[in-house]
Amino acid sequence: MDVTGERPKHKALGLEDGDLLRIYRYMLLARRMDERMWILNRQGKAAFVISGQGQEAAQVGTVYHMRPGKDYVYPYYRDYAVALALGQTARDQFLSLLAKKEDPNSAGRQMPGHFSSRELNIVTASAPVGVQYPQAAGTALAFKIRGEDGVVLVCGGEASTSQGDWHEAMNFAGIHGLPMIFLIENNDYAISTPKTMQVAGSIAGRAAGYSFPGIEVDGNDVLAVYEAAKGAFERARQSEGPTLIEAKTYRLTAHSSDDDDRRYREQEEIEQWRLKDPVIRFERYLEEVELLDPEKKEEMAAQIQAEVAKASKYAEEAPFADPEEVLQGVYAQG
Amino acid sequence: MDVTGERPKHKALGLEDGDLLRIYRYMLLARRMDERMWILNRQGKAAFVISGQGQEAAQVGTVYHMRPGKDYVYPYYRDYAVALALGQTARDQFLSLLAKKEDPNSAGRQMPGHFSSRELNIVTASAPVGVQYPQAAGTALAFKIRGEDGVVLVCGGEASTSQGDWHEAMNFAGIHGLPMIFLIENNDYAISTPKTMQVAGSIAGRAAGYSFPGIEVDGNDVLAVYEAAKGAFERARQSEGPTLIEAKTYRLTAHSSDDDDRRYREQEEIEQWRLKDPVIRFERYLEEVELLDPEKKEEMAAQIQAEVAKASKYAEEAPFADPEEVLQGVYAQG
Amino acid sequence: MPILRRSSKASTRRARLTRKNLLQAIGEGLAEEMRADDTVMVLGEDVGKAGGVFRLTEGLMKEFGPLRVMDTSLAESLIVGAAIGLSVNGMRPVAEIQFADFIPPAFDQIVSEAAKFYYRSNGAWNCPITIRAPYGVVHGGALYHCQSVEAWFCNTPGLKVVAPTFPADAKGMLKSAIRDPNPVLFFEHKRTYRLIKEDVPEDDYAVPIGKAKVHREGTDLTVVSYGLMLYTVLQVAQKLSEEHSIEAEVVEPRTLYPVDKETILGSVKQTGKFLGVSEANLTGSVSAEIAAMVAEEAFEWLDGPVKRLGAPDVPAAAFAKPMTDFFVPSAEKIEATMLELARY
Amino acid sequence: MPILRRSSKASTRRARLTRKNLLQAIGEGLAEEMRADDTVMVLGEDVGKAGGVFRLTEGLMKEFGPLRVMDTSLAESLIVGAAIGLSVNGMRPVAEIQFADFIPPAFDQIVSEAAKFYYRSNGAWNCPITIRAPYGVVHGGALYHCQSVEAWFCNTPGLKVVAPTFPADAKGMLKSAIRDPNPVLFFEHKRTYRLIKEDVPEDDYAVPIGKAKVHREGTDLTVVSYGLMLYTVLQVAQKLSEEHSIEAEVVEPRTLYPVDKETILGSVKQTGKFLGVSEANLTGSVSAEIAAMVAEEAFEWLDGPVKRLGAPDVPAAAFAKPMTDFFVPSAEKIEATMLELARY
Ligand SMILES: Cc1ncc(C[n+]2csc(CCOP(=O)(O)OP(=O)(O)O)c2C)c(N)n1
Ligand SMILES: Cc1ncc(C[n+]2csc(CCOP(=O)(O)OP(=O)(O)O)c2C)c(N)n1
Ligand SMILES: [Mg+2]
Ligand SMILES: [Mg+2]
Repeated sequence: MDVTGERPKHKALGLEDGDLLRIYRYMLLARRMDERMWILNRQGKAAFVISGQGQEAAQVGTVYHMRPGKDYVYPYYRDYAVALALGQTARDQFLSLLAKKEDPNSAGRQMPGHFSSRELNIVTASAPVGVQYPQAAGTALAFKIRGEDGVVLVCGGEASTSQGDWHEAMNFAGIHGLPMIFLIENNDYAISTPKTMQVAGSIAGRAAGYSFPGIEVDGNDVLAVYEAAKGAFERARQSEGPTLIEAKTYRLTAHSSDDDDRRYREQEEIEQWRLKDPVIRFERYLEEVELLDPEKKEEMAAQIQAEVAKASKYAEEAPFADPEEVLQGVYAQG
Repeated sequence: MDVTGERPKHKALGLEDGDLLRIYRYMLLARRMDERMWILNRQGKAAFVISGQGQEAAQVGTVYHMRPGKDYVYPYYRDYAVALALGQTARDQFLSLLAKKEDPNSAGRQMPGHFSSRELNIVTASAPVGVQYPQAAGTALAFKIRGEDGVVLVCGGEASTSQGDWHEAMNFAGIHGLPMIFLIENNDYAISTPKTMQVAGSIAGRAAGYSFPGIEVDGNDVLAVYEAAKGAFERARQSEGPTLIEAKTYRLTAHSSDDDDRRYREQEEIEQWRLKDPVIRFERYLEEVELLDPEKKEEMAAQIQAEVAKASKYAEEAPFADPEEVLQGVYAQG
Repeated sequence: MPILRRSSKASTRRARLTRKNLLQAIGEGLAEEMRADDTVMVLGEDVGKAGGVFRLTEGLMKEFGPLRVMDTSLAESLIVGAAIGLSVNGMRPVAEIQFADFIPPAFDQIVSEAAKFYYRSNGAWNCPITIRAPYGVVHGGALYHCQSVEAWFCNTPGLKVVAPTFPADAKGMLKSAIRDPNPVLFFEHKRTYRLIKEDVPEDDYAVPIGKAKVHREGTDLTVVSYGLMLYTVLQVAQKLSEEHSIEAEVVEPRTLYPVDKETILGSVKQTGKFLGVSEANLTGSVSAEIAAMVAEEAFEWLDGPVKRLGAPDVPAAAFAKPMTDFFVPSAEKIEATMLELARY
Repeated sequence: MPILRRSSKASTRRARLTRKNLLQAIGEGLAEEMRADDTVMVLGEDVGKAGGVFRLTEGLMKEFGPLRVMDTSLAESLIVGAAIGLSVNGMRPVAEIQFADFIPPAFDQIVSEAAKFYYRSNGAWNCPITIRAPYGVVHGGALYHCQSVEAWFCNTPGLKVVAPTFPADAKGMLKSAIRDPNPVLFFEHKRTYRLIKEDVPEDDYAVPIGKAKVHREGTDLTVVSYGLMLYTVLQVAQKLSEEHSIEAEVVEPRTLYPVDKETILGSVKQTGKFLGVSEANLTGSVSAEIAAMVAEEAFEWLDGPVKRLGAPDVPAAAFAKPMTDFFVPSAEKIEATMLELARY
């Protein structure tokens, strides 16, 4: 993410200074909120945490192209920064984390990270890995049938590509040239299983076999992701078909609060990846292009810290749904 | 299939004259038997026919490399020539066609074309399209675990690659370098659905995405198929991993006796493909290399005709299983 | 072939009637819904140019084009998953699974996804899809073109499972299914496609999901059945009436999940006897739930054991005709059981 | 926590006993079978280096290497399909599905394939595989880590479905499952992994598939239950005995399909009352089949309606603890129902 040539990279990509600060804000908010989730877990307040740390660049770099409420997204359980960049709040996520009635994703029914918003076209996310892909293809097909220029983004980890559903959707998207983007956040692990035991060959390399482009991108470089996604969204909006983006990144935390990753990976490996932390890398870029100085950084950090603290407090104090509400809403009426 | 260079192609491939005549015999037997099945259907004797016509070269060219009873095969419902080349007989197939008790595949339980032989390591075939692939991967894995040099051949139509199971097995085979061969008999149609609506991109081209070779071969040229399969079997036996072979061919009959293909394809298209009939093409090759003259041809035709007639008659006269046998053999004992 | 049926009040009110078989009635219902609502569409294997392997969707692609009548790739999970995705983006898809035996690849999309969208999102998202699937024994169908798989889906809250038997009901219930905001599995007994004919209203009507139908009133026993078996049961009931003056009340659930308890219990409370007949493997079939429900909630009214008839617990019908015929509960067996129960 | 159980004759004969929880007992059974038979192997997600998400397979990869204890890719259909293929080529695979909720992608391989290999090949091929799957409600598990999915598989001839509750049974039944020439689905209630402890024999033994177990004899009613609910039922039965002198006979099916009719019918014929209790969604659950069977075959012995308790018909337990607790049948509710039925 060097500032090369005559003008800084982001200008070449058509990003204004304000965009950069917004992007930074989403990434930082996601990170700080995520860290707070683990604290709540250690305090015994949150039963379960699943984390997006390390994947903020891949997420924000892609989703920044979306028109919330028009385009559709099928996120997966690490996509906190996707949800935030689309318009959900930190408070929403804490409400979900603590399974409170006000949780907009599911009113305390689903685990945290299972995003849902009708207004923002975030389609209710699931736990079974891979099921989102055929659904996303269907949603994209609806746009094509009606001749609209909507785009569907569908996200998953590298292990989700091992499921048949991924392939069936890739094939269908290729056949019909659907306006959709497959974002694979390849973070090297599926719980304990390393990518060498998960993926034969290259994920990005597979797109060619379905007759559409596959792009491998440094998933820790938010501008590189933004650039890859830019082309993909343009293609989709111009009815040129799907694109696969494989964002190479790393899962900085354990799989979840139930997991002890010392069983299967070395501390050293994690430390190496911490040096490529996407939030810190983007900070450095912002400093280089003089959009961030120590003062401004401090100010934003404080702002976000306050926002996170307030959101967390709100959620902690919010009530649970009544136990009997577990019985409600099985069938839609009308 | 030209006789080019100094010596005829088959010599270069290490095939003796006897091999060629055996190969021809399997192909011709499969064809004549198949034609007879349709006659039995029109006579009201066979309730259902599913056919391998047009795919004999793809089948025999591949399976001729196998060691029956050592290597395993997962055939699909058009693989009559596979079964015959491995050691099943025309009588076996007619018994199956007419659902007789003696049917070695299933004793009248399954539809014809659902091959099974414990002795020949033909694993009991199924109707749901695509299920054979993960199973074949497991069978290949057993060879790898035990350090044996067995090879597994798994076959399917081009539409079977649309199922998630195909992909899951391709990925697993790639990860573990399994000794197996995926033979895709791409005959342009899945019932009425043309390959353009079935397959995005190239099937053979997809293998690279799983880190192993994919070969596209003229499926109507038995020597070309033999050659492609030769390399594949050698790789497998030398623990060098899987190979995908896409044999481009054509379904010369309707999908089955229940299908009327005039609804979805032109007679002219079929006629064009008849010109490339793999049996006739191989006959021409045999004539060129002077292994077949009109007399010999006549003789073999008569032999096969007699064999088919006898087998058919035997099966027609064979008894059904007792109706109550439908109740037997649900659970294995011991 | 035509058999006696009580004409319901609703159908006497209807104006123009045309004789139709089950296949025609369903195909027509589909076409009418597509004409009335641009968002209704069909997707599945061979549904387009070929008009489906049973020719139920014949003509639809011509009328509505290849996007609203889409030949999909051979991938059932994709078919149902895409239907879900279409439905959340404004469409009302009717997905066809070529044979019910081939639903399993789509099982996850049906039970984990479609059934749970509404509940898990606390009502934000719903999933108005219809999944049509031909089921049941047909000669020559063998193990994988004959199964009755409905029980797989009758333990999954959020789903609706229907299996109408007669043409007019089927047409009206297909319309209800398409208009329903929930996922509906729509089972059609393939052997009855051309076998069962009746007068079907020409004008627009809908038959509600969730209501059973009393085909024949009686006092001696209640028989609950659907599909080809219902057809046989009605013939046997007529025979028992004529030959033995035994009057069976015959109830068709029409909706298998959630089932219309009220109608079934009401009937059993009058007759005191219950027999469930279906073509599914007996153990663990839908008849089990209905029988258990009856034995729990109408226990005091029962004058005999709850009885069930079904296929034996072997994988499925065979390719050989004699074995297939042995597999399906026969009219003789049904008659004997009804007689025995009535006389209990 | 430890609860009263009749020690069976078999276990009194056994020599060395060690106190184990369910997780340990199953893990040990697996390791012993692997030591005794080179063809026994394990495959699944995270079963190797990590020893499984519940740590049940901990240590196995170290002992048996990465081929016999294989971390697979995330693909349940592949896992079961590969197990099938391994089994026809001389291996005895034990496939792990990380959570029973994630069986659906493998549904086809289980019900269409493994269950039908033997039958469809007229006995030429069989499919000796074991599929382990943790099921049942656990706090924090929410919709997709809590389901009781056993009913999906109890209408499929060719399969065996077992769900032992107590450590000694589980160990012995796992051995039977691995040695069985048929496919066996092996359900383990995840909430009881560390909750239930008992003395487990150290020496080699097997507990047969297909036999129910009477945990407690009684004369007033028969309760059939399994998993965490059985644990609760046994506690309630003890309480009812002490406080009301009501003696419940408590039967654990252990094998859910095909079920041990004889033991259950024998019990109900003595007590005249039947209650089925499980954690599954009530409608269409395994209790339906058992209740229907009882109401059919022990009708004359029944002194009251067959009763069932289960989870309400909503998709699954929630993430929020209060909702989850409301979802699972409570001890109070079980007690009230048992009392009511005993006094009927
Ligand atoms: C069908 C299915 N099988 C298993 C699981 C259990 N599980 C949850 S996450 C996970 C690993 C996913 O890895 P990946 O797709 O790489 O995403 P990551 O967690 O690394 O972001 C597994 C095995 C599941 N949720 N769904
Ligand atoms: C899972 C499943 N879905 C649908 C079918 C019905 N069906 C049988 S064959 C077939 C087409 C298969 O096409 P292809 O794989 O190209 O093989 P071909 O018949 O052309 O040789 C279909 C849709 C099936 N058998 N299994
Ligand atoms: Mg990952
Ligand atoms: Mg084909």
